[in-house]
Amino acid sequence: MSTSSDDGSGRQLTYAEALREALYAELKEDPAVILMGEDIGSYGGAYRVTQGFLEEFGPQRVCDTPISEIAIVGAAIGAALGGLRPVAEIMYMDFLTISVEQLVVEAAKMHFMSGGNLRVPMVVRTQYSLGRAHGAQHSQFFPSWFLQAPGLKVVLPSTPYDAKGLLKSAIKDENPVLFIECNLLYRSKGLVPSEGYALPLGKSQVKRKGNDVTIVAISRLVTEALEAATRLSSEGIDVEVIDPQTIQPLDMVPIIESIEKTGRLVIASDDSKSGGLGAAISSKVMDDGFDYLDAPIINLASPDLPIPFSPMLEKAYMVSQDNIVSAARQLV
Amino acid sequence: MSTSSDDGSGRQLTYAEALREALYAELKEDPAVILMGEDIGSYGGAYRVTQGFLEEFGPQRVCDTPISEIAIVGAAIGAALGGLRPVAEIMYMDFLTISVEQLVVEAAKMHFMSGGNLRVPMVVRTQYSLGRAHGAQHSQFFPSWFLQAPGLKVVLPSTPYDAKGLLKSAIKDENPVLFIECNLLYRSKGLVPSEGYALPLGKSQVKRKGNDVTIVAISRLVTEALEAATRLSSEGIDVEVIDPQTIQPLDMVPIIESIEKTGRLVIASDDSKSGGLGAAISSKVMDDGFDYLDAPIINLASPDLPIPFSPMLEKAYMVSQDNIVSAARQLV
Amino acid sequence: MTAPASFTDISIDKLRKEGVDDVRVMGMLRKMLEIRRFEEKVEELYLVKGQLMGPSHLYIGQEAIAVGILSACASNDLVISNYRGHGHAIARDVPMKYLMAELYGRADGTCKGLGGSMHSAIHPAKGMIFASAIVASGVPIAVGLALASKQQKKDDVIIVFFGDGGLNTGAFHEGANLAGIWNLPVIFVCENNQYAMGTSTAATTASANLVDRGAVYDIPSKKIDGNDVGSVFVTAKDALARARKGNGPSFLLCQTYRSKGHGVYDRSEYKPVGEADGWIDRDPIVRLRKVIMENRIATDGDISAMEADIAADIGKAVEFAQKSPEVDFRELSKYVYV
Amino acid sequence: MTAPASFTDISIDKLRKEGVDDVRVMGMLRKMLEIRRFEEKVEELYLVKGQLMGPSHLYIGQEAIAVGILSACASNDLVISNYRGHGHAIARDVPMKYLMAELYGRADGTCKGLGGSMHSAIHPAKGMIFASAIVASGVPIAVGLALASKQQKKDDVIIVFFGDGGLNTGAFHEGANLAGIWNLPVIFVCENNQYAMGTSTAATTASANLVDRGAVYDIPSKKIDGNDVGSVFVTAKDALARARKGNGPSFLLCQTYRSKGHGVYDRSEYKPVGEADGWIDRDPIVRLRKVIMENRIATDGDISAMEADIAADIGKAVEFAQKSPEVDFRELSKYVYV
Ligand SMILES: Cc1ncc(C[n+]2csc(CCOP(=O)(O)OP(=O)(O)O)c2C)c(N)n1
Ligand SMILES: Cc1ncc(C[n+]2csc(CCOP(=O)(O)OP(=O)(O)O)c2C)c(N)n1
Ligand SMILES: [Mg+2]
Ligand SMILES: [Mg+2]
Repeated sequence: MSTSSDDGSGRQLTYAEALREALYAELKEDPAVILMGEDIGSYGGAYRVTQGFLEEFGPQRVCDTPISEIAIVGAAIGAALGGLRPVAEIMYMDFLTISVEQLVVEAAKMHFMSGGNLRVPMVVRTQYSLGRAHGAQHSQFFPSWFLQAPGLKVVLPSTPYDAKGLLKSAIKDENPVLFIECNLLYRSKGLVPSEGYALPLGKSQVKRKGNDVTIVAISRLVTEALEAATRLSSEGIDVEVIDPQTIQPLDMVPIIESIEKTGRLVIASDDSKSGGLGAAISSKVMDDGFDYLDAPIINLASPDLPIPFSPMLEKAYMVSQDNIVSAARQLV
Repeated sequence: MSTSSDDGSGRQLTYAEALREALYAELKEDPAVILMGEDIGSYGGAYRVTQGFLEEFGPQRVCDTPISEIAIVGAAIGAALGGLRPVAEIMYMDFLTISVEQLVVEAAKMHFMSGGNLRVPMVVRTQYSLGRAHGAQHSQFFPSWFLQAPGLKVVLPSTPYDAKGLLKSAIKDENPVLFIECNLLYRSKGLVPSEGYALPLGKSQVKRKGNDVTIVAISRLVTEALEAATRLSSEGIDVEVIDPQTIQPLDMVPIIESIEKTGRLVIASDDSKSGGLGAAISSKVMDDGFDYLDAPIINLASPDLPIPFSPMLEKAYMVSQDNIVSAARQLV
Repeated sequence: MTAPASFTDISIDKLRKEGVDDVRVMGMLRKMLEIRRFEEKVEELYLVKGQLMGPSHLYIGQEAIAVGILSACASNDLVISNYRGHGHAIARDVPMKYLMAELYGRADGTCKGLGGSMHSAIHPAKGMIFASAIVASGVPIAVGLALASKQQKKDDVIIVFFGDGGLNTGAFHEGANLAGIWNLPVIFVCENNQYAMGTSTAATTASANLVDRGAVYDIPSKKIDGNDVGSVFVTAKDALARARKGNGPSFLLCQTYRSKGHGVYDRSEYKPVGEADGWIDRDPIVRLRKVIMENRIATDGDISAMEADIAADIGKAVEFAQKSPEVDFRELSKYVYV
Repeated sequence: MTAPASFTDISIDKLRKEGVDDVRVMGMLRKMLEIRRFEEKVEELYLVKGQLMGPSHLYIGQEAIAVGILSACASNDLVISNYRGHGHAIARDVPMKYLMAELYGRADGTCKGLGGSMHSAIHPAKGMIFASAIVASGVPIAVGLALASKQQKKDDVIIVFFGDGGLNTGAFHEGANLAGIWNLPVIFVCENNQYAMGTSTAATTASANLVDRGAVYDIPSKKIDGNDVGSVFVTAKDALARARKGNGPSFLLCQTYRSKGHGVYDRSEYKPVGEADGWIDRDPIVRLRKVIMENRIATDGDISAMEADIAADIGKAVEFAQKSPEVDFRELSKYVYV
């Protein structure tokens, strides 16, 4: 159910198409699933993930909303409490800052603070647009915020295959799930079986086996890490690449096991370095894998700056494949 | 200007009184300073920090607002752009989740994304109420979020002396400052000189010198760490206690210097462990002080749970002095 | 803003016209008294006995709103309450012992002691779906519940309670607009008790006429005397019928007065002298009781017996709560995820 | 929502009554043409030349609003713009070369290339205080600016531009309410271009009458033909005078039409066929030009000369931008803190 192998057909989809396929299947399969968000209907979604759904499923299931991020997440919570399985879309992760009270203070805590009485099976889909010259207010990526919101699951798919399988699981999950997509990946292609499959939430995936250096990469940087690994292997450096996929709950087992073997760790994530995912993961390694480390962990992340608009400056701002290669080299 | 010694008079104030004194002095000194927030006027502030100000300074300077957290922070930004030095109050840190777009996406980035054209000298005062049986939605502490918002300064005073000196600096600063108070400290007493003094933002303070173990403690836990240090010294363990005071920008120099000496670090903070301040600081040590470490860093923090109401459970949830003592013992 | 003109009576005739017989009128009195006595006991447990801790917001003076609205509801209707929720829960027949156990932080509490007073009104078994401690955050959630009801072609109407202060939040605005455009079965019950903490409504709410705050979203909106259980009941009946017919939301602005402080520790020092006195004979229980006596629905003795019964129930609730265990700390992680 | 009844003319008489002479009328035409041609060039630089990247939102069709409002302002009045801000900036005399350099991400841009199109209207030297890319986030900020103006007894009035979609945000609601209770010198200019991205206003905004969205906060509110620069100008004059006298905020609902897509890449496939045609002869420039000709304020030749001049200016702006350097990446950390 969860292996990422070719299904034989070799069917290639983009990340956006894979997401669309998961949504489509869930809408078909379960009448409780509804979508809500800005411009998901007649506009087809800002990035075309929901194109054609309004026509097929109607406005009762595919709800175009006003520009009301508080209400989008709030209404999704209520709909979940009322027996539906809403998938709310927040067009840019930046706008999630407007709804974060509903997501973090309400949805994430409801099961706990009601003593287990309430369950909120909902998904909030969003995406970050770093790398597309969208400027300081439309490119932000701050997944580590949600580590401070236990009760919420947080998923970050890195490939079309994973996007489909993880989104299906997110929709079927009984908990609120924040599903963070990556704009730069929407057009990337990969093998996606046409049948339904679900990938489990809360399992880190070893995307490449290796013995010399462990790279934990997030979202867009998984592909970069895999390509870096290929380059490094020609230099005789054997890299293991791990994609946590779900950062909350975070499955540290494969990461610790890997470090036990390699003794060296690079973490690569697009958020700002201070207080980002790299720091969070690094600190968990400190708890459970310190003795395995032969060298300090290298935490590759965006610098602690707002995101510059200028495409050239933005490029310099972002973690690159070259950065990953250099970091791995530096460790061995 | 910045030494925390007794001023001779031995005048003791509570943390709340010290804050009040700083606000009062700034209101007196600079007509551009205004206060805005819910119930800061005729009610005197939820925790009496602004008691009597409305009568003395009038409603033009002490502005009671509606329950409109977005507008409180938004209007503070505008007021700052218009030449005032607003001090906005968000009654509980939990409610900051409602205004976080204004604070993080607008205020923090304005100077940068305007290419240096804009400056936003404003302070947002807030407080966290952990330990007072306020339940899951009125006790949250998530300072590490703001590490992902470069452009914002973040201050966490731990004593009455520091509260006064740091608040004065925050108000005089040309950048947006988030000033996070601790409800459990409001009634704690300490020496506070009556004259004005400012403590620099961005300087970690060594609160106690020691050679065996370094403890970096935040807010409420600074006092606990100091008391733990006294207990530990009777066992022959010599503890150094460092209070960063400002977590952004974070002055790592005294921390790294201390670890160079002690080789052992405990971090104690009230936020949730995953992705919290402890993780953030620990990861910076990984960058600059890994080789000094003789043992893994111990990161004491709240567990990854929403905060339970029951006073007994809440007590079990919180980092205690005993936890700090045990952690230090474990390291030596 | 002052008290409604000169109500000292309540709309008993309206109730009768709605087919509410004397037994049900007495039932309303009982609920209102249960709320009042429960809250008085809570106050005592905080301020005199020192057995309770943390924030708690009493419903004293507002009883006619919860009882009027919720008596008009069907059992499948769903309620979104808030941090001032004890009254909503009692009006909805949540057993007082579970509420009290929650206030004590015990395992038999409505939220197993994990919620506390501000969330104690969560009790799905009685249709009490949620209670947030964040002002007006329940509003969009209620709208979502109403969406679920409509989408699943259920008959449930959603009631959401919030205060006058909540009108100035983004959450209210966005939620009400959504209910308006989607024509959802939700009743917005604004309990205007004249204060948001220590701040008077008039000082913070820019509207010549507060009902406009519902009307602006094309939602039928009505201002009513919230201390008249009869008025509240019949207006709610209307709104419920409209919603059930698919005619969408209503906004009910219920004028009342917060007789006590904002929270149990607040001594209301900011209230103008004499203001509270103006509301004493508008007290919803005083008024209902008067009408009951005048209409010979019950005697003084009947009501005394009822009071004694309630006092006994509350005594038992406290005992129950005190004996209830706490959840074990090591069990807490079980409640984070389903 | 459809176009205003049957305007094909503009209120030139009103302008003259306000003492606007022919030279100033021609000045307004020039500004409107500058905006139009600038935006057309931007579109070309994106779609044909591929020299520009990132989101950009054109002001085509809405020129009369920025020009009408900002021509009525005093030079000390302050403007909060948004991501659709090129037109506001040009109307306010921000040199086009700085705007263009910003779009190119260059050091001579209004934001040194760190902001981009969506923030390009920030230029404090011309009173262009801020432009957010977040819908309606500028509203509470504008209200704070107005508070500063009032508190410091300045004479500045604050103008804040936002779209019809912004009406449904919490930020607008909370900001407008604050302006209402504090009676602040701020003019809320809602540019109702009939769409929020691909969603029509009517589908998302629950109000029988959109001006109620200002009136509900006790703010004098007016619906005007936003494609009639004369109407916009005289209404703004009124509102400015009221604000300057201390009589508080105004809300101007300016009806217009977004002739192009939401952003430069959007092909507006969702627009009903023929809808745009209905607006062609209501185009604000077409109308102003017609009146100018009819009133013999200028000849065809005068206007052609003006167009040539503008084209040359824009050409120079592009050249300037292309030659401007980029900020060095290593310098960026200097811009994080003052
Ligand atoms: C968003 C938010 N802001 C502030 C508070 C603190 N607070 C709790 S209740 C309250 C007053 C609410 O007044 P109102 O809405 O009139 O309800 P009432 O308490 O009078 O029933 C305030 C300011 C909060 N809980 N949530
Ligand atoms: C809070 C927020 N939500 C969503 C967006 C994405 N977005 C940008 S512009 C826009 C439409 C805005 O419509 P309107 O307010 O009518 O202004 P217009 O673009 O028509 O000028 C949307 C949805 C955003 N920038 N900010
Ligand atoms: Mg109230
Ligand atoms: Mg629009």
